Amino acid sequence: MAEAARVVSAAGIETGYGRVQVLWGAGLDVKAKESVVLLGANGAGKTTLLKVIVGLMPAWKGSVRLGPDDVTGWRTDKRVRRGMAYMSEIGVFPGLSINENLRVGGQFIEKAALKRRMEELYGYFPDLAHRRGALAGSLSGGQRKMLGIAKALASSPTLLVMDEPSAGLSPLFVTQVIGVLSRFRESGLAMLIAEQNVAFLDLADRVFTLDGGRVRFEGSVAELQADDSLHRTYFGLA
Amino acid sequence: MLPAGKPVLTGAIIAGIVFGLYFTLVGLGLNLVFGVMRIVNLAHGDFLMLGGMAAWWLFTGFGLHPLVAALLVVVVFVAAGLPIYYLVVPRLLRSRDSEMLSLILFFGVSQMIEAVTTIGFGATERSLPPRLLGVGPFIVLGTRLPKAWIFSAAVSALAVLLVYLYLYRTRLGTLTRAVMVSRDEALATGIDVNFVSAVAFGISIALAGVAGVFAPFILGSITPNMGVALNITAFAVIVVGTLGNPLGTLLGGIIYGVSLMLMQTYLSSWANLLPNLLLIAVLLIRPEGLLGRTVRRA
Amino acid sequence: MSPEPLLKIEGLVKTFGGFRALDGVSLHLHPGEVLGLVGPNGSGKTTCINVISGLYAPDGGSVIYAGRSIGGEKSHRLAKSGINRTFQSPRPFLSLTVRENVELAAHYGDPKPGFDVDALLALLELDGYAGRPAAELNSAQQKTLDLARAMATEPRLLLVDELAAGLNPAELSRMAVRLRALAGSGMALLVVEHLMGFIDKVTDRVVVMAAGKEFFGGTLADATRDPEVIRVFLGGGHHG
Amino acid sequence: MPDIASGTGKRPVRRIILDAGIAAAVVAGMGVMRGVYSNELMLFNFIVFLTLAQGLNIIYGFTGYLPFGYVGFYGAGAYGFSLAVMHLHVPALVGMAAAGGAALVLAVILLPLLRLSGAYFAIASMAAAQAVYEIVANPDLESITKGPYGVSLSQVFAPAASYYAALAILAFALLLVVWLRNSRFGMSLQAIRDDPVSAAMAGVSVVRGRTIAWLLSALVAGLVGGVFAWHISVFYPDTAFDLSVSIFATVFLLFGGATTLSGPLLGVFILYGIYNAIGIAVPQYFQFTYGALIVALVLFLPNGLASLLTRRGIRVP
Repeated sequence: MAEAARVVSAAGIETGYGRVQVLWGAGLDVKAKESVVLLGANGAGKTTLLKVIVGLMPAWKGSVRLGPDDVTGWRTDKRVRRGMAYMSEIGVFPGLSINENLRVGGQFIEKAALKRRMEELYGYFPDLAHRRGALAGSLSGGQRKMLGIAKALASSPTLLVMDEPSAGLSPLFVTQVIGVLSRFRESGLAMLIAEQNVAFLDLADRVFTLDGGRVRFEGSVAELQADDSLHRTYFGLA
Repeated sequence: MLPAGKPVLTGAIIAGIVFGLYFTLVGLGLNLVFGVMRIVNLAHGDFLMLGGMAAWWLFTGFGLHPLVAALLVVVVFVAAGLPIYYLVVPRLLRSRDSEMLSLILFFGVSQMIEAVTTIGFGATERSLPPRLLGVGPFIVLGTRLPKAWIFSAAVSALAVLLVYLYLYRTRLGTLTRAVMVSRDEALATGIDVNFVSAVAFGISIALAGVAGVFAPFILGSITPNMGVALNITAFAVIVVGTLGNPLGTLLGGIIYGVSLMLMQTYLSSWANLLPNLLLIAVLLIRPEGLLGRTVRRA
Repeated sequence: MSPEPLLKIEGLVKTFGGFRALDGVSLHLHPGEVLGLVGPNGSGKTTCINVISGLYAPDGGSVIYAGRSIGGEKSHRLAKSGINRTFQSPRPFLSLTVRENVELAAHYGDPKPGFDVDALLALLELDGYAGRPAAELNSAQQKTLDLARAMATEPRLLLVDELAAGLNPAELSRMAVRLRALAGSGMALLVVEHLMGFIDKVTDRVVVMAAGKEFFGGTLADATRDPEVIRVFLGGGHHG
Repeated sequence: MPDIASGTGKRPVRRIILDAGIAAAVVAGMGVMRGVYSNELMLFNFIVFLTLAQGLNIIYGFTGYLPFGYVGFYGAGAYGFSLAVMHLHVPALVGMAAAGGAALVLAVILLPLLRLSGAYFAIASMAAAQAVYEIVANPDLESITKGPYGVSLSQVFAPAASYYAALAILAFALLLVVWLRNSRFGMSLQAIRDDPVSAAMAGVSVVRGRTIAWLLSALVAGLVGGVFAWHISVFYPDTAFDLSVSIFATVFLLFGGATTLSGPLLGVFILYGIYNAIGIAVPQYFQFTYGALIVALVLFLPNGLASLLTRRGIRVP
């Protein structure tokens, strides 16, 4: 009982596109209230692994468990109903308003509860609250990312899966995104964040690194930094 | 059928707008399907023809008024659209170039519909008495128009309004627009994209069916092989009005209706060229339509 | 300064519907030199390569190659005059065999007569797949084939877009050796890359880009010490 | 290194011989059949579709553009031939040149369509064919085209000569496809189809390649249309611009497998063979079957019969 329950776990995942295999037995897990960063370079297979976990790509081999359920063959919408939310690299519907984006994100919630949830989220994101009727496409990159987070959280998930929240953001906004996410982390939300930006390690209880479609490292941030070759690979310019 | 009296030009424009409303209905469903699924239903004109055949059959066989026929057609066509969607579209969308392949596939569907209808109803022209939709002319700004035209235009306007309300005022409509914005993001958000699309597909062919019910009054008559020409017309309407934007169809429909009436007034023997030339011209000159979106190769 | 650069870009501007993807980029490159182009996602690196290789016409500024202005010239002409590139996600001709992929470029891309396609395939370790359709290659091999296709036109200027992404360490170091060897033969290389280790191994100097502009030019070592560069990459000095 | 040698050495020569052999056998077979089998019109129609399917193969198989309005070139050829014969009183062979010329002119006018991506190109080409039909069949032009009332060319009627002319056109179309399948130019077209950007970086002129394929494809259809007018000698615009000509050619091509030489041939022999064997008392049954066939092909076998073999790594001639 010492170990917290696993919110999600993926084991032995193999998959790919057409004949080209991308993942070669990759796996990871996230425990309750834990935030996990999946670190890897462009093309390492991070997005693919996330897609298998959220049900957007089939696994050729391996399994995905969500809480007590084996969800390997499940569609994404069913997984979302079970408390998983996914924020893709794009993260929003640019042609819908801010309000509509949140409503779509919280589509499975009962009407009154969604309304409460949206007000709660607008409290976290005052910038968005001021412009509820504006099209998401008219927002700046940083605001879009905030909306993406809010949209994913609209369904009140227990686990938030994010694909490169730093993508396309200037450093200032990266800091802001990390700040927002750390507030949700404190509130007990479990998170799985795929990133190549090491700044996100600030959020990490645990780190996995992915390279060539395989997990190379699992451990704490301190352990990662202690490993010379990994440090050279992931701490960019150093 | 030329509007009599008063300045001929005004008459042509007014009749064109009335016609344009009808042609909006002709293209509306096609555009909805394109917007949601990025596929071209090249059997759209044939579903329209089926709606017309149904109206003719229900009237001559059972004496049903076209308005009743329209309601029946909506129910039956939506019900038929869902299984058709699930049978072909999900598999189609998994292929590499689904837009192109959809065109070929629905071309096949179009041929099947045309063949079955010809076998069942024969190849002869069918028409319905215009008096069904009101006797005597209706006068707009001094232009006399058949009541059946006004009636058809009013039903079309109602259909456009209902589609608008569906898309902007219902939960499923919001999800539908989400899928239109980005199918991938919709999947990632956990929207049941297949269900949303199937409903859109059903609505689309129901719209075609309703347009078909009124086709005998607007186009004069219906035949099993009218689908091909109607497909080109419907495609011209939505290309002019902007692909993938159902409400842009209204703009395309009006422009098409007015140009058609002007052609019929001043150059009547060449009026059949219009949809073809309009389609080609818009694709080449402003392929994104009047409101946006690019269809050219890189 | 050394003799005339092979490639000289000044004030290059490219906009997409109001968005300035390139906002006045300037850089130059000499034969035998490897220049790294680095910067965060969306800073305009790939757009820069796309303009130089003729995929997009520039909206402003100049691209001078071998003493003549080439801005807006078609890709196939540029390929014949010695500019070629690889793609971030490889783009081989999937229905042709590996050998046909390269042979085509060797034929249409104007290399010297007697160009040995098989020797090139052997050099890049693709000879074992020569008769197989390119669709059967894995992504690392497709990247190599992309490089082979580019090399078959015997370019004087090679633009390399994120070659390292998706390669394992062993493949990476082989690629690095290959690119250095190309520079050694006098080819000029412009390398867009995220992986700093690869940039470190391959390039002579780097240009750092952000928001469509270049704002640092020099060696990688100097770049890593530049506070401005660190700010851009690490967003305020996390884990410097 | 046997692997490399096999990709470069003698194989291509053997491939060309095999391809050319198939082409020659088909042409010779259709020539011999005329002396053996009495239904000349049916044989002639076979030649027409064998040729059209290969003409469509040139543009669809090698560049990926599928013109639904391919029949437009066929109709243009038929009327090019007819107008030259009716108004200029030229001999049939000169009329054939006019047929090819008419199709080429139309193809040049329609060149801008190649800027459109696949689906829009297909529809636009269909609209173009319809537009040409509307012009030709317009009663206002009766003095020139005979409008909807059709043309009669009894002065050049020559069933034997026109049959062999059709055979020559078939040979020409087959040779074009054999050439494309075995030449660098054909390879460059396939490269453009796979990835136009990459093809340009390989030094291939994308615009030039597509244009040549488009013109050749139109030329073949135009010549077939011309020889159809010559052989049949009495016809209406509805026949010359009948969309089912496009449909048949498309189905035969897709069924057999584009880009191959034998695929479209098989498609015609099998499907058009069945069509003729069962009889055409109720053509709708075929229309239905072909429609269903198109649906099934797109869903289950988008690359045709040939792909059953190519999937297993076997090269189909």
